[in-house]
Amino acid sequence: MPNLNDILIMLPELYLVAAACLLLLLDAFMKPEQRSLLHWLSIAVVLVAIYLVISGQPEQPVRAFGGMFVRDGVAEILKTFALLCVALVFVYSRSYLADRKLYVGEFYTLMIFAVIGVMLLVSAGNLITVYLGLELLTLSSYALVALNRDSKLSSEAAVKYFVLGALASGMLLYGMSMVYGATATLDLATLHGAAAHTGVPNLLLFGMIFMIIGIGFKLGAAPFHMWIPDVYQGAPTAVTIFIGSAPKLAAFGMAYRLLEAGLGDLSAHWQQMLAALAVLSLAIGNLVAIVQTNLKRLLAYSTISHMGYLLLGLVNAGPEGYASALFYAISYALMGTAAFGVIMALARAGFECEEIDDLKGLNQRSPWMAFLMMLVMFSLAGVPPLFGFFAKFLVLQSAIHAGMLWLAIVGAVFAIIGLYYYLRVVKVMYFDAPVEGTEIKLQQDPALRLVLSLNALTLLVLGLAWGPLLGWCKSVFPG
Amino acid sequence: MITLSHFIVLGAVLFCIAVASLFINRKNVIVLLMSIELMLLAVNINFVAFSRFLGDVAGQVFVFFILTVAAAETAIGLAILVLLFRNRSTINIAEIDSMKG
Amino acid sequence: MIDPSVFQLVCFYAFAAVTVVAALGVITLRNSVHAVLSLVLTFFSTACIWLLAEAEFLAIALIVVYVGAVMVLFLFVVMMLDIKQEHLREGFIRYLPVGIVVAVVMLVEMLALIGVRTMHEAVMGANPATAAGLSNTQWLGQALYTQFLLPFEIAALILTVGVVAAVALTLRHRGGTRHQTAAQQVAVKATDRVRIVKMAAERPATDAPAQTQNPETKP
Amino acid sequence: MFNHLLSLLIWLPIVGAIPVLLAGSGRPNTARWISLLVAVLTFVLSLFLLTQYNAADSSKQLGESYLWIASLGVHYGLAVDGIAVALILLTSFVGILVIVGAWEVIQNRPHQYMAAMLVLEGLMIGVFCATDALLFYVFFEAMLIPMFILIGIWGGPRRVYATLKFFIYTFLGSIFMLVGLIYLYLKAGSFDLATLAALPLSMREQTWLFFAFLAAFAVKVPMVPVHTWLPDAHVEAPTGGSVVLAAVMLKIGGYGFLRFSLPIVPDASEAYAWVVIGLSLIAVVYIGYIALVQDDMKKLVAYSSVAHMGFVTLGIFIAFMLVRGAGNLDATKLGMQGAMVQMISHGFVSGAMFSCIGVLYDRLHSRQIKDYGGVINVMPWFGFFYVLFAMANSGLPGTSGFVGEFQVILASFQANPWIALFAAFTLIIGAAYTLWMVKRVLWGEVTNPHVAEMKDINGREAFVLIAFAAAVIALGVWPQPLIHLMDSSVSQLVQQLGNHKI
Amino acid sequence: MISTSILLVIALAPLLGCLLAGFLGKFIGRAGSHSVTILGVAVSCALSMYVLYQLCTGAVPVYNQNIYTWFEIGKYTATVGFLIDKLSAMMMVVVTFVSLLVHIYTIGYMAEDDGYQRFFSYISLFTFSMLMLVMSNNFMQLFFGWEAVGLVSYLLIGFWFKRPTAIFANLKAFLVNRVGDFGFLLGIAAILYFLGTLDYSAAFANAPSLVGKTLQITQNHAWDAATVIGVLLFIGAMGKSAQVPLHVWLPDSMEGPTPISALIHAATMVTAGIFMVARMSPIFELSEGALSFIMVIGATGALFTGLIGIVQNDIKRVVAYSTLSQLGYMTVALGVSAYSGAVFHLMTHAFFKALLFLGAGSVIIAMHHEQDMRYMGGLRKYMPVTWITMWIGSLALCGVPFFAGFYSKDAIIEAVGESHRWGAGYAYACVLIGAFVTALYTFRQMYLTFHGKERFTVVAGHGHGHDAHAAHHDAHHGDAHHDDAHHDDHGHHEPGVLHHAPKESPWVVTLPLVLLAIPSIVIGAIGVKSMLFGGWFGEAIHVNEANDVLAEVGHEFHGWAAMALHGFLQWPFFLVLAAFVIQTYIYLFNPSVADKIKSALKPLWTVLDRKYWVDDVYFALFAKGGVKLGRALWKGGDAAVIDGALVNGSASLVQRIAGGVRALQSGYLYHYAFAMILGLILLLGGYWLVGQ
Repeated sequence: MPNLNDILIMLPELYLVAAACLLLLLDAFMKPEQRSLLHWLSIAVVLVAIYLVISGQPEQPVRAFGGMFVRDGVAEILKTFALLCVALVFVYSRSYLADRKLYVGEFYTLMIFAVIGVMLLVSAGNLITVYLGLELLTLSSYALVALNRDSKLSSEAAVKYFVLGALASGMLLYGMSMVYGATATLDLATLHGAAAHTGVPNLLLFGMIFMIIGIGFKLGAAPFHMWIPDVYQGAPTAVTIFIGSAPKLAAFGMAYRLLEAGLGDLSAHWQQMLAALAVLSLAIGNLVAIVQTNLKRLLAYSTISHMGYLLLGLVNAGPEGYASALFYAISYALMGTAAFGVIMALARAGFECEEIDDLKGLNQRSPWMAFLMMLVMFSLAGVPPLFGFFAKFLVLQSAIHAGMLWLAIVGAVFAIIGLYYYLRVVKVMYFDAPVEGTEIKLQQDPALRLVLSLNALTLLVLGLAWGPLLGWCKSVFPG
Repeated sequence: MITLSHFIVLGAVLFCIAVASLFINRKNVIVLLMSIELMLLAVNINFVAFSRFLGDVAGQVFVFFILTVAAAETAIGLAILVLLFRNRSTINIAEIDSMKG
Repeated sequence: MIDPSVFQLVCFYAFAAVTVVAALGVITLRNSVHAVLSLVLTFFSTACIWLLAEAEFLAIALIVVYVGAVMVLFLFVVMMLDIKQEHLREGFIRYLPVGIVVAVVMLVEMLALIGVRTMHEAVMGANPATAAGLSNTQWLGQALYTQFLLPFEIAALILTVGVVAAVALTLRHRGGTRHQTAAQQVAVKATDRVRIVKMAAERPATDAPAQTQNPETKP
Repeated sequence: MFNHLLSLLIWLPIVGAIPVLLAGSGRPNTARWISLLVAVLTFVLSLFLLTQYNAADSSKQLGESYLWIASLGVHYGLAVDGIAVALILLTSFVGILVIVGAWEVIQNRPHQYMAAMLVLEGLMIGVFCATDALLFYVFFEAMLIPMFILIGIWGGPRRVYATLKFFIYTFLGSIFMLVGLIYLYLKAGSFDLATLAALPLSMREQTWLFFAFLAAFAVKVPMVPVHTWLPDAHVEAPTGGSVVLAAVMLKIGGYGFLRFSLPIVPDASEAYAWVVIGLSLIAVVYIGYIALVQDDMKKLVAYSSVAHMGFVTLGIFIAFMLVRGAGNLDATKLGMQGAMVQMISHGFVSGAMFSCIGVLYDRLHSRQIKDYGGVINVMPWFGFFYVLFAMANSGLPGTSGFVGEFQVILASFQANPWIALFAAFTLIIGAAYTLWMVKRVLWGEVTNPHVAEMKDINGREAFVLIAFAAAVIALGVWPQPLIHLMDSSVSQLVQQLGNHKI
Repeated sequence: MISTSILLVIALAPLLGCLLAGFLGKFIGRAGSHSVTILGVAVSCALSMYVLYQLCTGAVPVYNQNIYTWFEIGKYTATVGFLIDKLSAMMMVVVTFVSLLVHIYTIGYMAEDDGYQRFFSYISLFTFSMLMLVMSNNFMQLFFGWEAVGLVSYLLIGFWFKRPTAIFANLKAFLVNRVGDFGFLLGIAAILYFLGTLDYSAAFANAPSLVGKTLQITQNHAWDAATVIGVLLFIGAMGKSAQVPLHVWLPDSMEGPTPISALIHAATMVTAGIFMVARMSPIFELSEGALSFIMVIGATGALFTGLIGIVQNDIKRVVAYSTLSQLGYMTVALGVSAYSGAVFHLMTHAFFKALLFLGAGSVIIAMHHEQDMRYMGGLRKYMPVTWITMWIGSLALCGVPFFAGFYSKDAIIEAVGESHRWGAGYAYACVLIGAFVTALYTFRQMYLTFHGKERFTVVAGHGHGHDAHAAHHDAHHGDAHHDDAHHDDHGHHEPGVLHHAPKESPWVVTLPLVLLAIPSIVIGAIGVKSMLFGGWFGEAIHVNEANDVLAEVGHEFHGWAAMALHGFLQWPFFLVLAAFVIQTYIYLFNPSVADKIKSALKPLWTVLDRKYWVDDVYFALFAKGGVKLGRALWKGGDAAVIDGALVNGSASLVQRIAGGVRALQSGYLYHYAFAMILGLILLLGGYWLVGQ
């Protein structure tokens, strides 16, 4: 039976649930003019949650609710950064939402519900928790994508996201049912033991394949990536920024829980499959990004390629590989928030700033924003000394370490192709003259500008001092 | 004698029907939503069968949750569908392609 | 006497056939309403199969939740959207072969990999609930409220999200309708309602009434 | 403070770029003066470095090492040997000149230009100091960013094509090196260059690594056939960009060969030295002919850079034929020293040539040879410098251009007379393309009325050219101090070459 | 002991003068410029003479010291230092003396030129470079001087940089010289390879070790080391000393001002090759093959370039071809191991050829920069000093006994006659006929210039236009190097029309003529005994016993007067006499014969006039061919293959692929779902087929 200890272990999540419900109520009884209170309160709620996560970090992995919930280092890191991403999203999106009449309480509540989903997912100790956490996250995301109710693109994106997401969940569930059938358990820890000496590996592997599809979908790895470009483009940027950050961390957590915590003994089998997905993602993501003209879409394809790199870390299937993949996921989340943050900082009512050409001559109009965006682009491209480079470096290293030199070379080759489109963005900002008659006006929100600057500069700072973060990532995967 | 394979085959068949439906139906989003329900049903059949044959309660509990989630999911899905219809006056899949490439 | 196991088998085949046919109906019927009804039939027959597997609670829940709630919602939406039916199945025949090929290939792969043959050996044993001296519902309930308490709570959360999302997406404050705003009602002050107007002794100018109108108190 | 001399050298210009940027476009003069101050300080520091460096000691000196990434054992490790000191001096020297050279020439956002230059300078110094392969790689790649910006913003009409080509080309080469480095790291458990040099490797491994390194450095040097980014980059780059590119950046390729290819994969380097030697000779002859027919002055000098850098790679790689084939350590050193001197000298000469072309460009806004003619009539002082640098470019004794080529030819004759024969061909073709350009630009009657209006160099330009000229002549007349500075380091390197790894 | 300081002053004084005149020319003015440079060269000259005097008196040993180390790498060192023995001392004197006179002469010659200071700066720089070359004690410094004189030559040929012909000629001169230097540098590399040092004394001491050494050329083919070194070094000499087939630059170099032609392209620089071979005699002596090569090349040059001189109309060009021919003589002498003979001829030639050039320059001044002899004639009465001194030079050139040229030239001819080296017969024939040819063009030149009718008209009127001269040259193209009429400094409006009568040049011009005329007469008689036969050079020149043809010749030497008297009975004199008679008849008594002969021998005339088409072939082959090749490589290699196919090709390929992949993202939900399902099927199938 659950006891107080279980509740203490889950304190951050429970706290957030309570806070989310309170915010929901508050929103209902508040005047629209007082919404900024809600805004700041939401940020405060998230920040407190970060504090709770970090402060309550256990020495050893602990389990609650009969193993349904695991609180360990991996979960802590992922939660910390997922919450951080949400806080960043809140800060960035205020004026964006206000300009588009999306400044509603549901945005905040749904976002918090989504992040609770993330937290549950990455802490899952049972297939059921994995599924429920995932659904909590995705259901909230569907709604968020469709939040701009009068936008044709938003609803189109939501439909696509929803149908494909449900399909992926169906496949994941199908896989889970097979794994359950093969091992007679839903508990991941038990599963890990059972997988080792099960008599029907076929059934298990069959289930595993379906589960990989679920993971692949959540990551956005090709060929399960098709939703990403459309959703990134169609969703309001304030939502895109979220979808591009915290759920990626969740997807990593999910992959880790299912593949390592659950099916770690089958790594020889899933390594090959992930490698195939990685190659495909690298190829499709990088190639198609080249021909994009829409910035959000470009970043979407860039995400796909980045997930390919993340998979390079996962194929290692060892503690170092997981650490590098985790590191990669974090780096990507930070880069993604910064990139979309810049877009939101430049967008205003009636102007989304989502075409690449909208950035023309940015350096002449707003050198600082151009500089920040440049940092982000070079980081995404993996040019040292920016954060993104070291993330790439680590995943390449773990791929080579796993004996997949060819995979690392493929990764390297596509990094070159990828470089081109990031450089194109820099080119547009720095080398092109601004289009006459258009105007780029920065959002005047000081919090946005400050936090965005910090976010982008972090990419540089972490590029110079990425050791502690790597140390942290490594420490949570005992060898 | 009903054996496990009966259930599993049934589940597989339903699953494949649902999958096939996803790209045979090029016009109606509602059918897609229903296909997904079919897919979930296939999963549920599996779980129930495994639960029964393994003598383990977890499978059935999982089905319970799947049903619950599916209900919520359907609510959101239909809400999105309504939105789509309001915005574009169609639910024809072949017409919702403003984003591509 | 019919062997109960054979009877079960016959029943299974019968229900399975209905399930499959109804499922095919779902994806092939031209009329969306018919498709929904066909889906209802699928659920019904599946519920019966579950009864064969002695999962009574879930069988009932399937009907209550799905047929009672979800399918009604479907029907409601289908009818509300008023879709032109004739266009909705165009190209169906064209893509049918591909669909069949894909479905068959997948089915073959799945069945081959699942190892149906080995499962054929697995015979339905004693009902674990009965073995524990419980009804299926009790058996399930005990697990649900002890071992699976956390998922249960999460499911509640998901339902909440479903409600919030559905409301956020579809609720419209259409112009012209009158409704209450709780927040406004709570936050109302006396000065919002009553305004003391000092009237000049003489008759005001012609445009004065417009000036006195308070936009905030307007419904 | 001086315990961290190398760090100071690296970070002073980089950090110095911040106030320059902050000065903003509103106060361009403040930005200029700050950047000049920073550049001069850096140069002074590098002179101080020279005094601190003990040339008699062959080991790496003034080392700093801090654990950078504890969990990987990656160090922030800096140390210099004679070769590095020489190149650092070159870098900081050129650093001042490009700032001065750009003074009023760059009117469009000068603060950004200056800042990019300073950052670039710091990063380049970092490359020469790094003793950790990862740190090296970081500096090596990071350099691309400011250069990318420099060419892209302040470049010519096709700047975007050129700068993208430059960036992607270089990145293409180096990413394979990264893969190679990671492989080495996994084998050795460290990125420390000395550890990697001591790591035994099979021939197969060495071969792969050799080509990975070759890919990176051949692009940077650049060697035929991966040189085509250079003419484009040079043509489109602003004068300062061209100067830095030619004077310092290309050297990093040669430096990389010394630090990576030779010590880490000596056996493969020996086995495939013929590839590099062959490409170097092709660079001399083939590129010489191509340079001959260029219509654009910058392109011509760019191609001539490729040809001259051929001597660097040649000097480095004949080492194997000499040290292992003939067992002639001194000849090996001669070739190696020749390569080093050639690097430094080419830094001065090409920098000077590009500065000269910049002077012309600023007046006429054309780099086409045909637009000029008879420039000497209106710009006699400029003509003096132009001829001087042209002569240095064609390797006239008494100028720095001669020393390295002379040594490399002498050494390569010892390896194989045929190599020397092809290398010496530069004497003819080098003079042909350079002086033909001089003829068409400088001599003759003024035919273009715009040329007739050109003013002779002003004080600022004179400063830059005089500084280059002084360096070119000083090095040409008395190269021994430079050679002495690098001598023990080169000896050390040559000693290492003899050690087989298999 | 020769003082190092003196040597440094000798070398650096001209350099100082050069720097002052060059950089401060504006401040110190014209007079200041020529004063400092002349002072510098004068100091240099005086000290050189002092050094030579010291050496001659035997008061001091040979000086061989390093000044500073240029580089030191392991056992290889390159230094800057001086080796002063009689050979180099003699060269120093010749160089500084001629240079000094040229400096003085220039005051008059360049009086009206804008580039006055620049000119002085250049010639001083030249003096410095040449001194560095001759004083060097090692190969590196030799190469430095070698190239430095080339640089100055380049600058001076192109001194009038507005003239297309001049800037064509200077580029050509530099490049042809570079071809020679190419060989020379390889020769130095070979020396370092075989002898392990760049130092003269060490290399020469070690030279015998070359015997038997070979250089592997191909797998199973090897060349004799000494021959390889010898030939390579001599290729350098061929460039600098304008030997066939690298002679083409020298006639064109006449584009430079006349003082330069005298100093650089007659007296000193072009003889650097001769000096170098003589200096390297210990090495050359080891290779019969190399010496034969040298001899044949020299002999060919001696005869065939002389022939061209016969048909030239430009007064300077005649002298230029004569120089080529005389350089051929010196080279032949080298080829037969008569190094002292070569050096002796070098010295005498320096005086009389400088005299001839300066005299020609004097004529050119008088003719207002008309150089075409067809518009001259009868000038002797206008400019007697020039006339007489030119005759002295001419007679010396022809080798008329008692004149300086006789002693050196006759010795060479005799030495060749004595030689038994392979090809010596051919060489002997060449030099003998060459003597006749020399006389032919020399007398033709003298008659056309100073004797016969005046073929110019004097039209008094407006002064000659300095500024308009350029227009005339615009029609010239870069390759107009075989243009008949070459013009010095200033152009003119119409050929043969002067604006005022010619008159004798000022004293600054005539003084050098006189000062040069004296040694042109006496230096042969003074030097012949010691320099040719007396072993005056001592250790500086090394000749193997077996090769010592001069010693053979020396057996019949009984003093300078006897030699001269004996000379009147020799074939060379008869040939000169014959030429004298022929030319006197043609040009003094029956000028129309010249044209008749010309038309009668039209093909031969054409061959000579076109200079055997060597220039045309070179230009087509190397200049145009090089440009064509370069363009082909550029467009075909860099632009088409590397950039076009590989770089941009792969970029556009990626773009195309990207466009294709992009089409997969059709926007249709069922395609998206299909992709997922396809992925599932492939994963399942892949596992089914492979995984199990």
